[in-house]
Amino acid sequence: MSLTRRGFLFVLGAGAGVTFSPVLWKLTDDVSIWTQNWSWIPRLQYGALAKKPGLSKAFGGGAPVQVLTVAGRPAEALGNPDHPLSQGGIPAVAAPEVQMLYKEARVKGPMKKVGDGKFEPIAWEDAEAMLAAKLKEAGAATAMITGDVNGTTAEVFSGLLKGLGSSDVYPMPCEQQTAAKGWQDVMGGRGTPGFDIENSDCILALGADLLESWGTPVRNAKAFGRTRPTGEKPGATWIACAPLKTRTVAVADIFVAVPPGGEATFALGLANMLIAAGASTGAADFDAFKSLAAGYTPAKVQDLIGVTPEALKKVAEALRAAKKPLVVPGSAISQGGSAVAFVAGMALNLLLGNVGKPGGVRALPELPTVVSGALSRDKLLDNDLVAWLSAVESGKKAAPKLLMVYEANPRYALPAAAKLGAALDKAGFVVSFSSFMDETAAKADLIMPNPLSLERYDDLQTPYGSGFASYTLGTPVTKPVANAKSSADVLLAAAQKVGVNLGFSSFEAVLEAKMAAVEGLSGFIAGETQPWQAIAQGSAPMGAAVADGLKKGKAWASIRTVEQNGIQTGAALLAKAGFKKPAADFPLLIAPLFQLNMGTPSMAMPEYNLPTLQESEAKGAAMYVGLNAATAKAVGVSQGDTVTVSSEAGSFKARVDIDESVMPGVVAAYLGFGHTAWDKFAKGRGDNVNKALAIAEEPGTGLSTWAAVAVKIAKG
Amino acid sequence: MAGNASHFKIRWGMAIDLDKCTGCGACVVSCQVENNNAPSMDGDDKLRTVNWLKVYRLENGKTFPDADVAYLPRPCMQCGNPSCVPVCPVVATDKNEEGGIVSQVYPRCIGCRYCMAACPYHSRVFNWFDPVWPKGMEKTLTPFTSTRPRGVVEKCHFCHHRWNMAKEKARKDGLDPMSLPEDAYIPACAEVCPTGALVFGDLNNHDHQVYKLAHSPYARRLLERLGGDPQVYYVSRREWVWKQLDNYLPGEDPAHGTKAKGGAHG
Amino acid sequence: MARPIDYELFPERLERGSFFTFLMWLGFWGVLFLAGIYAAYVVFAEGLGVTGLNNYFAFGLYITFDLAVIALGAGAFFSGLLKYILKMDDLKNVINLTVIGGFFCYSGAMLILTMELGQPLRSWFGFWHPNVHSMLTEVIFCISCYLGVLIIEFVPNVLEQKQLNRNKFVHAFAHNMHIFMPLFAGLGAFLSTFHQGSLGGMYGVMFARPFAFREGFFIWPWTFFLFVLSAAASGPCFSMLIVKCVELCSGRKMTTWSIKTLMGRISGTMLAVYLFFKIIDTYHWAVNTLPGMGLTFDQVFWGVIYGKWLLWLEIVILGVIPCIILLTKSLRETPFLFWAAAIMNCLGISLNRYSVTVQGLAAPVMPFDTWEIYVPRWTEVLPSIMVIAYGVLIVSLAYRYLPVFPQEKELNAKAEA
Amino acid sequence: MFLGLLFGLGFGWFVFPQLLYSEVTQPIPFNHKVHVEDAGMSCEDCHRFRDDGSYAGFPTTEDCAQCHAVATGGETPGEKAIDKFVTEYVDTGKEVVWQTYQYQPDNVYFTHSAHQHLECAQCHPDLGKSETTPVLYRNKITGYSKDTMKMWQCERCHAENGVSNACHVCHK
Repeated sequence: MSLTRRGFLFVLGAGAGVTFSPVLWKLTDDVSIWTQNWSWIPRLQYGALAKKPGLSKAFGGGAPVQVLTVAGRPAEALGNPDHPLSQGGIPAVAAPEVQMLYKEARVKGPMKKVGDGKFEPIAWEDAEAMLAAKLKEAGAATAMITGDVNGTTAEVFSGLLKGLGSSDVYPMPCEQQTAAKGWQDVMGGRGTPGFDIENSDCILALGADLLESWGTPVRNAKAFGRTRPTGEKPGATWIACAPLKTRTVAVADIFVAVPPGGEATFALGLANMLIAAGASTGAADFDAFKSLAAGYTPAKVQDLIGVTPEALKKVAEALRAAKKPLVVPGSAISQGGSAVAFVAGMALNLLLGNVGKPGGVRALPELPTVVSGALSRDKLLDNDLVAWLSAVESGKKAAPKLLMVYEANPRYALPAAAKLGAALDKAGFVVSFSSFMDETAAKADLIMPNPLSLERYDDLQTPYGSGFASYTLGTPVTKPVANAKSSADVLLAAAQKVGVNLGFSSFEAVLEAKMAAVEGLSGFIAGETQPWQAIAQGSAPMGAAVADGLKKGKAWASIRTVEQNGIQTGAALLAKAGFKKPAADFPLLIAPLFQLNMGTPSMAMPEYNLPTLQESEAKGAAMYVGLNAATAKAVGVSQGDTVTVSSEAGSFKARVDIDESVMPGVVAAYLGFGHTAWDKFAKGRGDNVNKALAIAEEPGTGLSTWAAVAVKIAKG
Repeated sequence: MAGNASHFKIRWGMAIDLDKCTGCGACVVSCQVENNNAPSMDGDDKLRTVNWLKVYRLENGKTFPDADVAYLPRPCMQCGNPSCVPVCPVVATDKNEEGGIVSQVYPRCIGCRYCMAACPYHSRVFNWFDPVWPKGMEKTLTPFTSTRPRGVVEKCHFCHHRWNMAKEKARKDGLDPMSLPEDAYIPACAEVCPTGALVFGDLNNHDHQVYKLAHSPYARRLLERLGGDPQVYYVSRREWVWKQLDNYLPGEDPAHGTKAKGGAHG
Repeated sequence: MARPIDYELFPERLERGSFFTFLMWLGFWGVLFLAGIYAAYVVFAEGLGVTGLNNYFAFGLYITFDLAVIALGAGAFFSGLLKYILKMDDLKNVINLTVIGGFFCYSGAMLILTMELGQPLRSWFGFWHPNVHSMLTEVIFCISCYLGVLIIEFVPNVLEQKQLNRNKFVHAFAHNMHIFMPLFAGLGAFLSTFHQGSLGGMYGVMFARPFAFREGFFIWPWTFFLFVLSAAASGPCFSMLIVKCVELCSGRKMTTWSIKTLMGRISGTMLAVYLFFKIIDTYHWAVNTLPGMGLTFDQVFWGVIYGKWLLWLEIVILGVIPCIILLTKSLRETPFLFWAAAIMNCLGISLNRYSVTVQGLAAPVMPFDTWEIYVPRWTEVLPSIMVIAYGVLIVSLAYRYLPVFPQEKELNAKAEA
Repeated sequence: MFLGLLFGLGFGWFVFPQLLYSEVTQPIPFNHKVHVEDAGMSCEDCHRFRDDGSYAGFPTTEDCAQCHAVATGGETPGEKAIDKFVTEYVDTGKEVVWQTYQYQPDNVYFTHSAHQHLECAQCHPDLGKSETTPVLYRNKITGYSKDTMKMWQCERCHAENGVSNACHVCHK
């Protein structure tokens, strides 16, 4: 007992002693400090900060960036202030570009398929040998799909295929194809139409989601921002016609609700008013155009597409009152657009007399090709991937024995996915150069991952929509963090193996040649003078150290335009135009939306973009389609209902969001959801709208379009 | 109640042009990247997201064709009379006399979330779980904002590290760090905005654009009549947008009437 | 009848049920208690993301439950106040029980509070880095100190345990502590008044939350005083409900009906005072405070889940009606009505705590913001049950082994004879 | 009981601190004296401000390699240290993880540029003339150095000098 007692007292004393020592207090403090620096939460890394120029190709129009590096390690993509296509701005899809280096879906190294959906890593050597063997074997039956028409990489691809005796090199569907078809083939124009938005004082976006995803959206947005100093009187009138209040419309001064496919009708209605007010053009077919337009009386326009005569008049007046009005025709989703609508819009530009003038349409020259045997960009754009795949699917054309896919995800991003997917299934051997495990890579036979745009040499030639020609070099900001190899280099090496001489052994050398070629043209490094300023002044600074400027991430720009000779209004084609109201079996028109925060045809929505989603757009597994209350009532659905939207081509599921900004008879749907590959962040969110985009061959041009797709909507 | 911050030498503030914001989301993404917010599966759930800047879609409530929409980016309002600061039991957050930014010390925060309850803007968010970056992505962390563990509140602080960096640069260049040129310090969101809808500067500096915008007849503040004295101004020429910025009784007119404090000081 | 094996531990000359039954009883509640401990472990290990709380509902079931038990636990301070300070000597018959009730309510609330914190290991910052402007600081200080007081008040009762009390030192110590009880009762009353008030003040000061905000007197919003009054109104009733539960479970009488109705009358009086001010406050808020913020009374209610019926239920059904019953002699003397009123009173005050917490946060302030619905998850429900189980365990043990009820022997003498 | 008290006090004041801290040495023994006196270098040659006004703290491997690019092959402790640096860091392109006695965690923002008017040794150990580097005592729980300045020290000096103690002045 006494021992216990003594022990007890000892413990009591020890307790008192410890209490009067720092132990408890120090531990309490240290434990709380421990919670402030938990070892399982990453620490920051420090070092000298620097900004390195980079070129993001997360988006087709390209996004010149400056990458913030910490001790040489890239940390953050910001806009490139000097670059005329960025001016410090950045699109939402490119903002997490640095983080995408480590995206979970990244393909870590070359892989070959060993079973359905199963891959096995292989060495680059083996992969390259396999590719060379397949190229030899396939020869002229080789085909290639590229998602990048603005890079010189396309020259490498078309040069190689030509050497193999194949002409099957296809761009993913893009706005520029519609423009080239309309401008060059129909109107007899030369060069690529560019739009000098910066210098215009009245811009009519005819279907194009100008400030979000059309052409050069950041440049467009910057031009928009400049014309309206906050809190002051706007310096330009922005008019937008679309089937709903898109992001562009949300800030436009005048909104005209025009149903998908109604743009040409609307444009001809405007032409009617402008001609009545005395507008004219020297085009050879003006008389035909005039008599065509005479038929599009305000009453008829209202009858066809529901635009009131007052709305029409308001727009016509705004265009007439402007000193430098500009019409920008385009597809809301920057692909599958109607050439007829494009021509109708451009005819308005002819009537407004702005072609070749500051603030108007400027026909831009192409940059010279450097790879021997390569197709020019215009020629490349002539190749209609959707038409070709449709023919392959129906057996009218032979399936390729070897199909290579670069910076593209045709399994996901093509319209009528079921039908075109079947065509892709027919390809003998599919090589994907994708950096990510996208839907196409997941079904490919061989994946040879390309480095991301911040890890590789690349370039950007005048993206479509820009009002000036430009060239931007993309230099790597970091070494590839995955075992990736530049696809252009891989194919240049493969070309040598199969005996095709492209004149270069590395893509860097191709770009050196390109820069040399650009240096030979009249142009300047943009920065102190921006191209639109030069256009307004009518004179550009003399070219200085071009290559040096390009390597510093600046843009070479040129204000040169292509002389036009005998441009026409395209009246003959327009005569075939006519807005067709949807029939009873598919009573609604779908208005697909392309918003850059939701990803692009080649890039699934980055995880960092999830917080940019509105609850009316998508949340969790659900994706919403927008209808106004009257339309919803007519088709018997209400807020939150799960519905199936279907067309002739296929269907997708979504939930209903009552959005009163959507015009009657239209259902708005966002592209970018419904991924089945990639990673947990992209997978299982919503459904793929592309599945329901039915393809139509446009009368008069033969172009594949999906600009006015009729759908029906049903619960469940 | 309002205006106790007006005597600060510098009062950083923002003017957001709602007639220019297209809701593209670039600001939201750049904010997270700059400030080391981990990507999360809950990112699209406003109830659980941990990002600081949210873009709201405003609707005027009318039916087609009169329906109108606008987008409203909501950073922290950096209130002059913040509702969140006095409630913090452990002084983990304060209204800084230097610059007027409502900033926070994450390691001091005990995670009681009283500040979140007090803030009507939902500017404050909570780390419901530990942040997890996909493997390797932690190598892209910036050195600007410490990583936060689960259980603490965080909020927009106008990228104040950029101010610190601008001050360092000024000292190096022999300039006055408390009198910076207008564009020497702007937050990431304002920097990357494609339309330039976000204008940043010192509300007390008559030469700064933001000062002029705050005094524009088109400027309003969000929930101004609650007396928080926000340092973020919203500029719009649309009257229905003004109506969305504060609560009005039937018959009250946002064009006149209750607009008491906006631009009255400075 | 065979004596239970723990007979020697029983309070002097009192009968208790079989030890086995008692163990089963403890086991049942022990399991519930442990389930709550498991939930606490999950919350601490994973983070508060496993609860139903979110950015809109920064506070939820945890805080609602805390506020409710703290209000109900107020029986301790209020009875102490009446007995020791205002010398209502009759209350000596239930004072031990009110102290035990207060003790388990407050210590249980502390358990939940640590879970509610995102960083419990930093909870001491509340003392080390206090923000004197925050009502929550006051709450942290007063609750902690008051829990200390409650422990001090509870200790003599524990020391009176038959076996312990044999020790001379313990006996003397316990006796001496009794002498100081009025001092602690006063201190407790002061502390408790303050933190009950501060808990209300926490909500009232949120000037950017129209549903919760109240104008006030000096630095205290009216909710400060309303919370004090409502706690005083519900505490005695809750104490009586515990007594009733003990009686029902043990089948023995613990105190006289007159003591119970006395407590009921005290509750009813306080409830009347509370409701008088609460109704004025609600009216003033609806017609002056809210419109000043540009809102109407209608706008701060929504749908069924946040409908006005909650307010009417709280004030009329669970407020005015029990108040009338408790203050009307004939109604009060009807046991069924008396107990119904006691339950309604407690429910009404708990509902008040729920509304001010959950609905206060649900009511959107930005015109374009939305109402959201809060659904607590198991990680919040289990710890709440844990506190109830904890309370049952404490009361059961106290009842079995401590001399809690001075009248028990006398009241049950006849039955035993 | 008294024995127990002594024991408790002894443990708390003497044993506990030894358990709490681990001893860390610099990855390369560094001799400041040689660099300053023999090589005639100034402190700022290595511990300098960058052009953007930020403080570089320790020199990079590249900086050191300007003088120490090749191994000496010598046998003196100094030469061995140099060779360790060259073979392990210069040749492999790695950065030396120098240990900071005044270590501060990520959540602290400290700018040397605003504290230039103070003497370095007011906060840092004065190593300019020493031939060795002291042992760093690292707290096993927090990872902080024993010399890590506490918040109250920063705050007190700021308060005394009329400098803001706003959160963002020192925290990020």
